[in-house]
Amino acid sequence: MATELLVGAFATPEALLAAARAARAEGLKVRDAYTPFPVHGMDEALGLPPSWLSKACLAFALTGLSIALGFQYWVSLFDWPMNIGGKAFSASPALLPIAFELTVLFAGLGTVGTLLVSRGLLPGAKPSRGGLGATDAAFLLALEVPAGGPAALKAFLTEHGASRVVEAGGAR
Amino acid sequence: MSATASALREPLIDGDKGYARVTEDVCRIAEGTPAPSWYAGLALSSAALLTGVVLVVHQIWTGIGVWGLNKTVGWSWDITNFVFWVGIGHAGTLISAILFLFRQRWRTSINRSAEAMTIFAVMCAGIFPLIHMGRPWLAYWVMPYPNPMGPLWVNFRSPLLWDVFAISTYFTISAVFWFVGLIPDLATMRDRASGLRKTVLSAASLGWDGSHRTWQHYEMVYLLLAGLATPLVVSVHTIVSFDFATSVIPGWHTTIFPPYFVCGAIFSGFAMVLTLMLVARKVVRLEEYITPRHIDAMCKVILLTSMIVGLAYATELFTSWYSANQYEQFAFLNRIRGPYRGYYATMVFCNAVVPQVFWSQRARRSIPLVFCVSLLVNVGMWMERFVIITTSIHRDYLPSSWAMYHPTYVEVGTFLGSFGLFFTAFLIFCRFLPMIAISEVKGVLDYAKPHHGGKHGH
Amino acid sequence: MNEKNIDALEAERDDLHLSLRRREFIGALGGAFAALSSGCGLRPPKEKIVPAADLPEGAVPGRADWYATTCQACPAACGALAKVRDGRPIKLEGNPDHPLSRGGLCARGQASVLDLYDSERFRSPLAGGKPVSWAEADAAVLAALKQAGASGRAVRVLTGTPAGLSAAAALEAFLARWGAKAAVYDPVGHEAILEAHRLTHGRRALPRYHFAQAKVLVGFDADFLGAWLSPVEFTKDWSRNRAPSEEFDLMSWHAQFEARMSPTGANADLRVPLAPEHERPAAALLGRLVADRTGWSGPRPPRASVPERAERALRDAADLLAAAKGRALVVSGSSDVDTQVLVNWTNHMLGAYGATLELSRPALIAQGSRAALSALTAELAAGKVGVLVVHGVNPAYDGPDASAFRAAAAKAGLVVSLAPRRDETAALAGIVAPGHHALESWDDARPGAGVHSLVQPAMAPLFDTRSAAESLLAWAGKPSSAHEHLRGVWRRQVFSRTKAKDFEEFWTESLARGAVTVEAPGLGEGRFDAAAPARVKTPGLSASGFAPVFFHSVAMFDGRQANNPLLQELPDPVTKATWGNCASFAPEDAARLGLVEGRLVRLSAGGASAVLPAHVQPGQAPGTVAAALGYGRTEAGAVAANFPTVKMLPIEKEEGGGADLYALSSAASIAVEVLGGMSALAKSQTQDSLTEPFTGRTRDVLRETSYQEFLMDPRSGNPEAEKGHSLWPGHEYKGHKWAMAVDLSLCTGCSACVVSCYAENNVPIVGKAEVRKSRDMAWLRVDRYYSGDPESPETAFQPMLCQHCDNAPCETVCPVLATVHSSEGLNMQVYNRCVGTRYCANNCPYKVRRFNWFDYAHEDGLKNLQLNPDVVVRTRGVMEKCSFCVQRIYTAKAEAKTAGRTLKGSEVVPACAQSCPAGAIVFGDLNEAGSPAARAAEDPRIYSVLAEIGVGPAVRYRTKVRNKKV
Amino acid sequence: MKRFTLFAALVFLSGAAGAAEKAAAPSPFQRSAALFQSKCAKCHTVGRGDRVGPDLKGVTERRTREWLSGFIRKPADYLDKDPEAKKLLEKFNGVRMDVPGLSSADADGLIDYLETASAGGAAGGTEESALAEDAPEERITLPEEGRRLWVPGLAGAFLLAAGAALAWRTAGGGPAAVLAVAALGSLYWSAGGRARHHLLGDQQGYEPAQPVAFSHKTHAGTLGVACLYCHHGAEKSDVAGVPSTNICMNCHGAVRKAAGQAGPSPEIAKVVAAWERRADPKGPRLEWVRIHSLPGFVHFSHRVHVNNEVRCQECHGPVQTMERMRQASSLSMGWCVNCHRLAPGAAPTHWKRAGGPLDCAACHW
Repeated sequence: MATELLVGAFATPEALLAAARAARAEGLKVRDAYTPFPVHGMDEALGLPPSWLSKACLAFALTGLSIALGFQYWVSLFDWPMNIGGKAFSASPALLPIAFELTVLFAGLGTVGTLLVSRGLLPGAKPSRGGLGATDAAFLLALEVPAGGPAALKAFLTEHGASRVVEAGGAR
Repeated sequence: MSATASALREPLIDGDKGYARVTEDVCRIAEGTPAPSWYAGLALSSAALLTGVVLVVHQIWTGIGVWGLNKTVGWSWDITNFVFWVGIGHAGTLISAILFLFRQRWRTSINRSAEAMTIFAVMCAGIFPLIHMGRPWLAYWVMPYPNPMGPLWVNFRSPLLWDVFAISTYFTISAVFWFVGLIPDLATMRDRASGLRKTVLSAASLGWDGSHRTWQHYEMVYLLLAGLATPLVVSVHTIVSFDFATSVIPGWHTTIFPPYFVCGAIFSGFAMVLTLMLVARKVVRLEEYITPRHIDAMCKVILLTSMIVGLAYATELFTSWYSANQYEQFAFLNRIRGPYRGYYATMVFCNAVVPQVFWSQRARRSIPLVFCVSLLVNVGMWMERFVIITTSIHRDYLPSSWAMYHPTYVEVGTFLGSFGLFFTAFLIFCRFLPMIAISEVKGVLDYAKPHHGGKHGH
Repeated sequence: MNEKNIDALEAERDDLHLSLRRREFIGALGGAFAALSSGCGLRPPKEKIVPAADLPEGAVPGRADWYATTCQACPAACGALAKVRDGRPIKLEGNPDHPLSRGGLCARGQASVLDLYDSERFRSPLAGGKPVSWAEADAAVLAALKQAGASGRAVRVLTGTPAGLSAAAALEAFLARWGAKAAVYDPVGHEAILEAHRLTHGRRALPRYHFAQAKVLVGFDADFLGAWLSPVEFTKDWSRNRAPSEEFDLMSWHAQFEARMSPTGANADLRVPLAPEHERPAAALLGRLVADRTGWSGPRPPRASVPERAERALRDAADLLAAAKGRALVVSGSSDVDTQVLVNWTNHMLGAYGATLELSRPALIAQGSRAALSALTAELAAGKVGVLVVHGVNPAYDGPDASAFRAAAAKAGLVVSLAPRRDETAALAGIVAPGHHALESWDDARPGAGVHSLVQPAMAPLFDTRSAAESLLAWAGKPSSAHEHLRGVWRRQVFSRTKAKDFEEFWTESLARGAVTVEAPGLGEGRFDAAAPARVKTPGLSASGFAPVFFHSVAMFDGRQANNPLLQELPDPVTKATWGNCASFAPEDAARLGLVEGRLVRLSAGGASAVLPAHVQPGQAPGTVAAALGYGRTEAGAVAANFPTVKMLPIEKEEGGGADLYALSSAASIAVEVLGGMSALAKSQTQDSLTEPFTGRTRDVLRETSYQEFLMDPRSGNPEAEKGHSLWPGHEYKGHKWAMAVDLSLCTGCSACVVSCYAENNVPIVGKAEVRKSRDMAWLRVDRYYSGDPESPETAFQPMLCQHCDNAPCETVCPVLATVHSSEGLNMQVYNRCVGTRYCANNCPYKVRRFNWFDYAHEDGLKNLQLNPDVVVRTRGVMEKCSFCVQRIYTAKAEAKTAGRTLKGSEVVPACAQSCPAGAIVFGDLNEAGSPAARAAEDPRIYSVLAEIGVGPAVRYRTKVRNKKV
Repeated sequence: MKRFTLFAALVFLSGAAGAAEKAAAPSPFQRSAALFQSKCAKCHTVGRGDRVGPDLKGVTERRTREWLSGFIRKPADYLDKDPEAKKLLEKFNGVRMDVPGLSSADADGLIDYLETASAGGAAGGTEESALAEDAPEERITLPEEGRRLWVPGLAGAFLLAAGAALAWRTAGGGPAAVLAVAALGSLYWSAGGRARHHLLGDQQGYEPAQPVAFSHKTHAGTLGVACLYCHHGAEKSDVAGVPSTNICMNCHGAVRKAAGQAGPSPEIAKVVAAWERRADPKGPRLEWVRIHSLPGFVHFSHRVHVNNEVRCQECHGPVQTMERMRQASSLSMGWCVNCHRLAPGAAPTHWKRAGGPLDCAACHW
């Protein structure tokens, strides 16, 4: 994928949103937007499907719950049953707090871990649009250069209010 | 609630700032040379921390007998401090998570510091159960790990074990929550830094580039974490209260404890956030970010929780009277009239009476008054834990074993040391990390501006 | 041999000190296994094992042997069994075969095993304070004796009443050889009783009391359940009539008239505070009242007035006494001869002689006289004594005029002390010829006519000491080993009076049994001199100031064991104070003087004074000040001086342990001066009452009823507990189910069980400062509660130990499973698993768990030799508590398994139950049908403390029954 | 002197205690069999070959009854005077039989027993050294620190590998490598690697040099000396004990050279020196290095296990093959508990009882 990209920098989120919507309307391929904070309406502007992480979270939570309950019951009933305070070996109500905590722990860590790994957010990873101020005050839109060459695209971006247009490599 | 609301609302951030200005304002604190007051504060707090370290080493070396505990009172300052710090540690996650879920966008100015505070408070809290053990070097035995003893696991019925899981889960999730929130801001700082600082920040910011595809998942994760942390925050103090509620000791064995403890925790947590914020906004000049509106909102939360706590005190007394249980009734009479009555009176005064001044808006807007009240609430909440823990066990069932407890210098010094740790960590945090969630503040800059309010209906 | 012994023992001590391990003590008798720690690599320190060179056949390392012997902690001479493990005696227990004590052993007896390992013992003979050999010491003594003979100065022996035949024979031999005379003086004397019987029955004799026969019992200041004469024997007898069961015929009625609150008074059915000056009038009044009711025709003592309350009580008592003629007994501990004469008169009228007390076969202890000591002091002061041999007494501390004795003794040519350990009199001695500890020597005792009790060594002597009899015989020119001497004496004087045929057989049998009873020549009860009562004078009014009531306490007695930490830390049964004495005042006196507990007071009389912390004692007679003797010793050692036994905080300072009151004890009245300072008492219990402050409600912890109500309804005072609901079905105990029942009617609070538990279970001693902080480590404590009028309260004792609850709240809360329930109903505490959260202790409703706040020092290596190798020494930071003597359970199981049979629950006797002279504690297996424990569970008096919280204790109590005949 | 009387008392008392414990009277033959086990079996066998002393199978045919009875009652007389006995003494390295206190009735009973046993009437199965299994020590297992832990281990390895693959795609080589190494480690651990690593404090395999090069292989293996002959405490006491020197001297009073050697053995000389100068506090002492050492908070009772017919080798390993003693088992709690957990069906059949207590207090007092 050595496709060339053009990155346009906008001053406000509204300008970025408008440009993105226009690009999609014109059939341009929008690679991504880069913003200092999450801009509302961008998902729809970029045509992104809803995040699947909530499903991952549920899976992790269920894993945590079953590990916690399974382990506690296995220990209390099978591995080494002990008479503790005259309660039954299983003593189910007492197992709930830990089951809950481990559910939350697994869900939280698992979801965050999935986010980091799936988005490549790991120590040593290189940010892809360095130096353009997307972490400060610039709102960037990265468009794939169509077969016709970058000129028309550049014009499109400038026309929609991009203060700056930069060519970039195709990685990510 | 659209146009009308926005007309009535004040902006969340004063000074009509731009995005770049926000970046500049917040990063400046972490990038510039600290003020002399910061050094003074650090010197003071690290001295306290050092005192604590010396005393803890002394205690572990010599034996826990250097504390004032005895055969009857097996817990006092140690667990009081633990519950106190855990309570303080509630505000951060509460502000981050619950207020996030309730879309209280004013939280953005304070949530970062509040979360940091949570983490440091939970660290302080975690120290006490650790050092209160007779043999802290064997503390790892509370974890169920495979071992050559059979293997012998742990007692899943023990509230103390639930505590271990609750506190460590809470600490982990809070730290993760905090760190996830930090990633975009670390990237912001990374892009302004150079040299070693840049290297470190690059590693810490995990290659964050502001990609919207990431932002989309990020927002989902943040929402999920908030959703997870909300029951967690409630569960933590509930479980801490189980330490007492599941016991057989009159004064401990109380079903009201879970909600009572959670409200108390929010109460004391907000008070501590206020105490810190009031100092911080002055010292690092963030008055425009932490505005009287924020303070006002927090005062209202304090007022509400104070009344819940006050109600809990009354309910406790009523329950013990209504129970017709001799031991139960005596336990509460002994709190009010026994040798520790001074603590009880202080507790009621600080927690139930003093915060009533916040019915007045003038009081809520008077910074010195709010500061004093927040301090008193913290004192009162410490007293509350002391009263619950110590006065219940010092005179329990058999009069033959009744005894008095008096703290020694070691306990007092260790408590001081925990404050040292807390403030040292907090000051270092202020110095090196963005104190305010930059990306989140940027998101609410437009708040209450007509076009914004109209569009999103906040 | 001795050198080697010490080496071996010290090697063991070093080891113990280093690693606190107990397994390596193997066979100290013949050189020993000694384990040394040395070097340290990646592995744990290398341990060395040195096997015994020549282990005798039959000696098995790691197994305990039991020797029957006689306790020598006081003159009562109770039978004891010494448990010897790997060559070291580690525990003393009562000998059930002994004719007098029949199985119990008191606190002091239990503690006396630790005296063996007292580092203040003499390790060799001393001359002028320097160690010398026995040959040198003997030469010096013989030279002095010869010189005394040559210069016409006297040779004197100052001794207590010789304990037995062996001692008496050795003494006689010595006296005969040197033409010497013995001055017999007993520090704890009962001279008034001896004298009174001389006046009334013409014989200076101490009767033997048979409390078991007495159904009505009146005591005047006689602490016979505490420290008076032979408390174990008396408690055993007294308790026979105190535990009502349905088939029981008659419960005794016991009234006590006394000034201070004694353990005996605390157990009486009726207790009347009576100042000492009213004692003689009261005895006279009682005599007159009994005379009215029994038709006494002889002369009577004149009428005297007593306080109204006492008079009422005396009338009631007289009614009951007269009604129980022949089964009644009056005893008095008074040192006033006239009072004792009146008591004898009353007993005579009641037909008690020959029934409830006996002159025919009298007690033979404490026959000495103070006059002998004063005569000797005078002789010494006059410089007439060339050699003074002191044996078994310490008049420089406990004499009526110790300072005079000290001054006089300096004028003797040579003072020779036979004391086994440092004391005030040995400090005056030119030559110390140290005797053995009782557990190292051959000896015997004759506490009563016809009762002979053997003392046999349980270990080879630790130090270069020699039995006192051997020393006396050596100086008498008839050197003999104590063993041969004893056998000789027994062959002549005991064997000849038995029906046994073969001496060797008789001897081994006697050794195995520990004591022999022989037919003593009956002397008859004597004829009562009817004129005696009338010769008694009514006393004059008391002087101003406080009347002193200085007494021998259960723990400290006369102070001879003051260096014993077990006894220093033992709470007084009544005041619950440890480590030092205190001046007790009646509540009204305290209010008048503005005294609070711990306020220092100066007691003075004549030129002597003592400073003590005050204590307010409910039930004490107004106008009296009471304090225990035996404290404030100067030459007894570090423990008696109350040096800290635990590492102290830098800011804590320790104070001395108690004051010496002997100098004040003969004063008629004491001036009390309230000082400004405070010195908090180190009490193990600070709340005296089951009545709550603020509400005034009484807690249903200690159940009581009266005998009269009990006869109507055996469940009286013991309503059935409401059975709560449980979430859980509970666990079934298929094998054994260990349980205990404690009879509150029988428990006298004597605290023998407490010391027994300390000694058996290596319970740490913590010292005064720690007890003050409520950190005493007792696994078993005796709670004492007052109820009713503080002027004259009712008292009850309740031994409190781990209740081994079936639904134990402590178990649920331990995060690391350090305390869980066994399949036999034990609440197990696993020290090595404990991380020390103390949650279990907080959640214990009975507060019986004890935490090791420090590494309770086992720094005195010699004392460590007493540690029970079967019980691990707990390190700091772990919780500990009563284990139901699990080591005994498992040792019994191992015995049974080795022998291929199943264990019967009643075979296991924990240390507390073993020691209890009253038999108040029953232990056993609930699943063993018909066992005492199973039967106790069916008793209508049985109840669980705090049954309402549903923890299901395995320890249960039987309601205390008081005989409210009046 | 004092000591002697003390011992006399001790012996008497322990004897008296023993007498009291005796159960219902056994038959004379049973009594003789027991007598043989307790007094003779440590040195003699019936039909299992020579040990310290000769195999007694068929001895009643070789010698007269009178000779045997006399020898049993007064072995010293015979060993000094009787030519037959002298020959035997020479053959068995000069180890003198010394069994005090047997009456003529005892001797008769023993001879009857030997007669029956030689004829195969009394199976030698109860003999001390007979093992119900060929090599009980083979049942010694490594401590199973992670019982059944391979499942989570494998699951962990799988998850980590998946993470590594994902990281490879999204974040590059560095993070992926870290996860991959962790995955491999987990795999190794679950595939049995955990058994190859000893935890801190695990003394299994400890085999220190001893002051005397005592060979269990020679004594217990070649010579077939019964374990309980030297470690006699094991059946009577909780402590097995290191043998006292007088036990060594029972044989080494005469035996001074090792088998196959010409001159006297320097190792035996050390023992003899320690014995001969035992009264001298400065004399040489045998300082054995302790191998089996349980912490002070664990109580192990040898007598309970030995009397349950648990073989020495089941815990101590094939001692009879060890030139130098070593700790064969880990002696960890898990190791103990594994046997205690055995249900009656699963336990070795020669144990009298299976399923030891699992209560903490059974060992931790």
